[in-house]
Amino acid sequence: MPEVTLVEAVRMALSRAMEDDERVVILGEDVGIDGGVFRATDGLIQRFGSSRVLDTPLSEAVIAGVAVGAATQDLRPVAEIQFMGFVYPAIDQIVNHAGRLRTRTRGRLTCPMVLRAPYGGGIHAPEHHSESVEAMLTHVPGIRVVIPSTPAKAYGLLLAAIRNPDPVVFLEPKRLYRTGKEQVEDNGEALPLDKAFIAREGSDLTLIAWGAMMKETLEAAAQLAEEGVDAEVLDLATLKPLDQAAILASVEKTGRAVIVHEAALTGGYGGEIAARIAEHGLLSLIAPVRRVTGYDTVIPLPKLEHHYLPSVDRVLTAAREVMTYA
Amino acid sequence: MPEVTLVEAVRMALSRAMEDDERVVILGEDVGIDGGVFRATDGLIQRFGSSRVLDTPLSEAVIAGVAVGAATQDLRPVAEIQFMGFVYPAIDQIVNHAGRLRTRTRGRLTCPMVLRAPYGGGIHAPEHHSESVEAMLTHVPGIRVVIPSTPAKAYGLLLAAIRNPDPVVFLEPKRLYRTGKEQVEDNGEALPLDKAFIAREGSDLTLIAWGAMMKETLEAAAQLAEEGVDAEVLDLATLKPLDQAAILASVEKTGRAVIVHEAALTGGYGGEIAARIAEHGLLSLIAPVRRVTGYDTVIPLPKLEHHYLPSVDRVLTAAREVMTYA
Amino acid sequence: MKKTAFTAEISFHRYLDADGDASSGLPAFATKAEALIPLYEAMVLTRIVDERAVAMQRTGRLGTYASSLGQEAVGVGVASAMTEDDVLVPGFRDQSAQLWRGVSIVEHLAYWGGSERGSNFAGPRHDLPVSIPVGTNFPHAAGVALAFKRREEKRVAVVMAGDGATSKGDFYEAMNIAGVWKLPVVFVINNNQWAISVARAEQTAAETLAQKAIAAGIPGEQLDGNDVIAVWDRVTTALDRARNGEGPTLIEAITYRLSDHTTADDASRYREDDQVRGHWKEEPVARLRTYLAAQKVWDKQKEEALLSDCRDKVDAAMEEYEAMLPEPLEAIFDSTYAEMPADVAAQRATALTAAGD
Amino acid sequence: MKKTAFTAEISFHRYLDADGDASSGLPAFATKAEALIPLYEAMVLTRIVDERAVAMQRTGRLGTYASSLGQEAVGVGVASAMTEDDVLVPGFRDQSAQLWRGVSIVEHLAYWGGSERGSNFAGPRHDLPVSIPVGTNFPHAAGVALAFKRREEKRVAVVMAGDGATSKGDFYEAMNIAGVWKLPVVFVINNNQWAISVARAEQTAAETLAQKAIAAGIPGEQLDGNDVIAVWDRVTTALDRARNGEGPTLIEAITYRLSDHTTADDASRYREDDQVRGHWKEEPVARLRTYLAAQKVWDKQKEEALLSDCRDKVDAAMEEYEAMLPEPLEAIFDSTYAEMPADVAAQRATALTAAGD
Ligand SMILES: Cc1ncc(C[n+]2csc(CCOP(=O)(O)OP(=O)(O)O)c2C)c(N)n1
Ligand SMILES: Cc1ncc(C[n+]2csc(CCOP(=O)(O)OP(=O)(O)O)c2C)c(N)n1
Ligand SMILES: [Mg+2]
Ligand SMILES: [Mg+2]
Repeated sequence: MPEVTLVEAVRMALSRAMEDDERVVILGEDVGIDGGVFRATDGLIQRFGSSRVLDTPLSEAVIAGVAVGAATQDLRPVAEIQFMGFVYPAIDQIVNHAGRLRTRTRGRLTCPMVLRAPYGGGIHAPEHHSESVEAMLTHVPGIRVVIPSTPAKAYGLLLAAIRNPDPVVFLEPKRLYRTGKEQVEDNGEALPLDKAFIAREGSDLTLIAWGAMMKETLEAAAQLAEEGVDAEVLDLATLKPLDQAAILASVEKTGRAVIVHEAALTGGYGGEIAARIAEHGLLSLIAPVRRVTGYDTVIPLPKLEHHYLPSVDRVLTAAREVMTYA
Repeated sequence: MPEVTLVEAVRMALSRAMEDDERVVILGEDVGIDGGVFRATDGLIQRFGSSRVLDTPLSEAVIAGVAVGAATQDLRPVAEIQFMGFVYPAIDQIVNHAGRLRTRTRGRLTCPMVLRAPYGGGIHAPEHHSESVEAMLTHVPGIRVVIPSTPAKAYGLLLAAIRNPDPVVFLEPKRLYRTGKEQVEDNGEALPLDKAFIAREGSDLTLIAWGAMMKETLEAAAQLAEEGVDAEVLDLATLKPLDQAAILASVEKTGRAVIVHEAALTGGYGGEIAARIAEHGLLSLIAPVRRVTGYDTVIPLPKLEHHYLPSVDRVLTAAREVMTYA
Repeated sequence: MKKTAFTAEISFHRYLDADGDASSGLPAFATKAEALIPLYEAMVLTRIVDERAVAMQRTGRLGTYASSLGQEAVGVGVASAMTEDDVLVPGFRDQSAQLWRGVSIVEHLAYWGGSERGSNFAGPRHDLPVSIPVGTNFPHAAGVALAFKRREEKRVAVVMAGDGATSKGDFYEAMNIAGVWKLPVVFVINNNQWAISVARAEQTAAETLAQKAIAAGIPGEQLDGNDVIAVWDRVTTALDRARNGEGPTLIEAITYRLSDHTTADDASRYREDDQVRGHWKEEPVARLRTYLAAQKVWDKQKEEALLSDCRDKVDAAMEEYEAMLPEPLEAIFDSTYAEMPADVAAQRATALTAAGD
Repeated sequence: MKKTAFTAEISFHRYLDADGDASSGLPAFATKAEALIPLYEAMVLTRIVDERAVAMQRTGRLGTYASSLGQEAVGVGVASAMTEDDVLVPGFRDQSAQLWRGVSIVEHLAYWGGSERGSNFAGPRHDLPVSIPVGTNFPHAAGVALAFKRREEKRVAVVMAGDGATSKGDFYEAMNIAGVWKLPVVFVINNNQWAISVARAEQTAAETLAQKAIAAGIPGEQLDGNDVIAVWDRVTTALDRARNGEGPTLIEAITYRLSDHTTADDASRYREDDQVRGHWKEEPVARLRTYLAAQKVWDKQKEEALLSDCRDKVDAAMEEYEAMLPEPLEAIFDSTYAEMPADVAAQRATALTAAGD
């Protein structure tokens, strides 16, 4: 079993999907000979040819729109947006077409496409290269929003996304692209697209996170264990549809929840999760639901970025605080 | 004092702002001789000339981008997007530029612009003409998101928006454009852009809504009064920045909250509000926080639309249910 | 040093002039006048559908409606040049093309009457439905064409939109990618001179819309969109090019929007009746009728038979439309996803309860 | 009937060829060779700034950096043709223009070093900062120009971007609105043949980028972007047109990206060294130096003095940059809004606590 990084796992899933299904095509800026600016598509054009791995002109709106059109005619396009900060021109197609095609034609046409984009901060990138606006997309009916946090999840979830008959936005935590390796078997097995994963079992409080923030969250949990606090950690993985049952089951057990995301607080997806708990899990709550998030400011350029991204310490502060309720 | 409809109040505010400040210009599709498809700008081109009221080509991205550019050079553009369903191509400029200019230049350049758009369903409109995706915008740092629910609020809030030194997205409940009249004095007085309004005082539960949904919400409150339940109704008006203090004060008093919005549930702004309550008002909560919202589906075409939009009955059901907790 | 780096020319095509005169010559397919009769009939049918639909809207039986009055030749010319296997990617005023291709009048009314079922049409199942967000359908056509190219199928995507739509970035981006990838697409612009209240001259400083093709390095041309023969002929040429792997073409069909923008519009606010009256002299139906009559393949009797046949068809469709049972509210939920997520299922249950089921 | 509806021609301009030969004639401003010296000096300064910046990035003292190696003539030609009152709307590789206009080297380094303070520059306070999202700055230029037009100021907005940027809808939409509103804008495209790994020919089927102007009905032209005289001259003409109310112009300056896309890129993955070597023969600095030397206004001594002066400037700037105190973390919050909302204030307090203040 090969030891791979997250970005290698993405590539492995792409290869496998292309191998398995002739209808899968990849399109985006620099996905061809360059192999993608993060090398997620490295080697694919050599292997599958330029009729299946397509360098596009620099136009995000048309990348998404071409994927929609192609998906209606039995291709399985996997479109790449180079950085999430450039996804906005693609949103029109995602909301107004990709997410609606099935229901507006009552199933006559469908839109089995994947829109991949690396997201998030912490890599000392230039302006507009550190955004995480997953929450904007979770509000869009008819689509799925998926964010892996480990190589194995990247592989299994991306395979599932490509095979899914509906549009999936697949956001990759670029900060974790190469930070760790994991054994991932290229066995073609997909993971479910509606389940959260329990990354750590525990009984005292529930930490909920996804993507890159899993790192800080798990570190916080380890630290808490040393302090005698047994945290359960949920990796949401699929944000939409939300695995409400998993969240409620955990909070029922622990009575306390802290949600961690790097996007801005207001209108962030943490709100949705806290709301589900406040609606359906209120009676099991011992403590207020805390969110540890980015601030309601633009994510700063590298010199100040570390103050913005939720740190292990900030997660710990929130966790310790909710532990004061009993 | 003239009795005016909501759309007339919008026009009154636009006229007043243009009268008061030479820098105010209006741009958008059909805002000129046609006076806007809802007549919000009727008569303005005749009064202020075509150098201040500009019909644009059919291009939402450039409408927003031109407004950004003009705002950096001391104009006060008020840009209209004809329907909220067509706002998506403008989002790039709102997120990547309008909301960031001040902070990314550390105050050197600013972006005092308003982006107006009619939003919401219930007018038996064609496809893509009934969206309310305010939540997507509330997540954007650096901007304000404002939604009036009455003629007087439309007048005062729009004046405030135009005078505000930062970008404001101003969403108008088109279902209420002509449904009621109210005396509004054209006195140039703006309303605050960070305050929720108590539309009805009460002590038993808090109903929170904005825009068009204020109608059903207030009707529900009236009905509840007949049932002996004294509901307080908050009109959020300014969604971003959120008047958290007003929400918490009310919930502290009532111990119960029901949030009403017509946008889809998941990722809707109701999540943010419920989260604030779950975080800062948990101890005063007697009952779960309920959300009465549109569903996580595309808003249906007119034949089924009434099943989608929250009805007075659905608000009542939720309100009665939270009243069972004591 | 100054030298010429590039030159371009845009041509304009017409066979049948406003007086129904075709003396400047005809393409082969049109030399037998009978061949034009189906096109004529389809144009008349569309006109009657539009007329009735507008009337239905006025009496509350239909939603906002966009008539294609005066522009029937564009869609009929385009659709009749296509094969069934080709894919139509229509805008919202292309009922003449959709009806030709097999969308039924009932389905058309259902859509504009406010039911998604209208987009689940029996016509070519692979055609895209009406696209309301202006310009967003151009990229779809490129995507559809990519699928054809990938599978080496000799099929073409044909996308239709208005003059206003040419101002959208989507239009340009789609032409550009289709150009560089040599995709089998035909871009058809119905330049009816108006985008709601915005006149063609306020939409762009470009002298023609066809020249916008030059930006993408693809061929563009202009034709008289009131001449169904020119539309058929030039679209056929463009389809052939596309089918032969020679890439996309942009076609600007010049027409005039004789009606209001939609039933929600009042065009008298922004344009002179005189202008409209002038354009009535150029409309496509009368000129073709004049020609057919001159060719002795059409007469008053045939005209009356056609009108009554069209009216019957539309009457029958209206009846069928009005007799349609409402969809159950479950329809809101049932095709949102292939596999219904738990949240949607729960909300479906809520909705059923709220509706008292 | 077929007739010609429209014709267009795109011209190409050059004064100084790759060998430094200007024998085909020079515009008036350049006839005195001394006048070119400031342009030469600015180009050399930019080159040295870039060289040092790349080195700083390699040693972790700067973030990802986009060198303008080989394209210095474009920005210098553009900026030197502008007045201070005009507004520059730069892309992310237009440091040569920004430095000319007054952005300091320290500010430039601060920005690419990861501090927003770099965009709060002392250079023209009305200039826009670097724009990273490709194409999004085109509409800004139209907006800036709208402000000038509204106030009847004789000022011009000049926007710069790359060949890749011409594929964005924003480019087209902005040219189109500028055309129809006759806005005082000059659109300058630095066609350096590459958009990261995507070669010019894969970006569009258009033979020239200048011809994209035709889609907006505005003038477009191509020039040798390695010839600072051609850049200065043609931009000056376009600025004059704009100032005289004649509307926008598109200028395509042909150059070559001699460096990697940025320090994060490895161009050897997608292009042959041979191609790059070939283009070194056409680069703008050497050809101007050759010309100035031939005109006897430049020599080895001057060159050495210039180089050492530039290095001193850059050294001093680097020192100043490295000595900059970090901004307090409050800066994240303090200019998000003119008036700080309660939420932001609360979060500011949280952040201060988290940082242990
Ligand atoms: C993106 C978008 N913006 C605005 C609208 C509202 N709208 C509907 S039709 C129309 C004008 C379209 O003009 P044109 O493209 O010329 O088509 P026509 O109506 O003349 O057929 C506008 C502005 C829309 N549907 N989509
Ligand atoms: C909208 C957008 N998409 C993608 C990127 C990532 N990106 C940065 S530069 C670049 C290529 C730009 O090419 P070009 O416009 O030719 O400018 P050059 O880099 O050659 O100066 C890309 C794709 C971006 N910055 N913005
Ligand atoms: Mg039109
Ligand atoms: Mg380039």
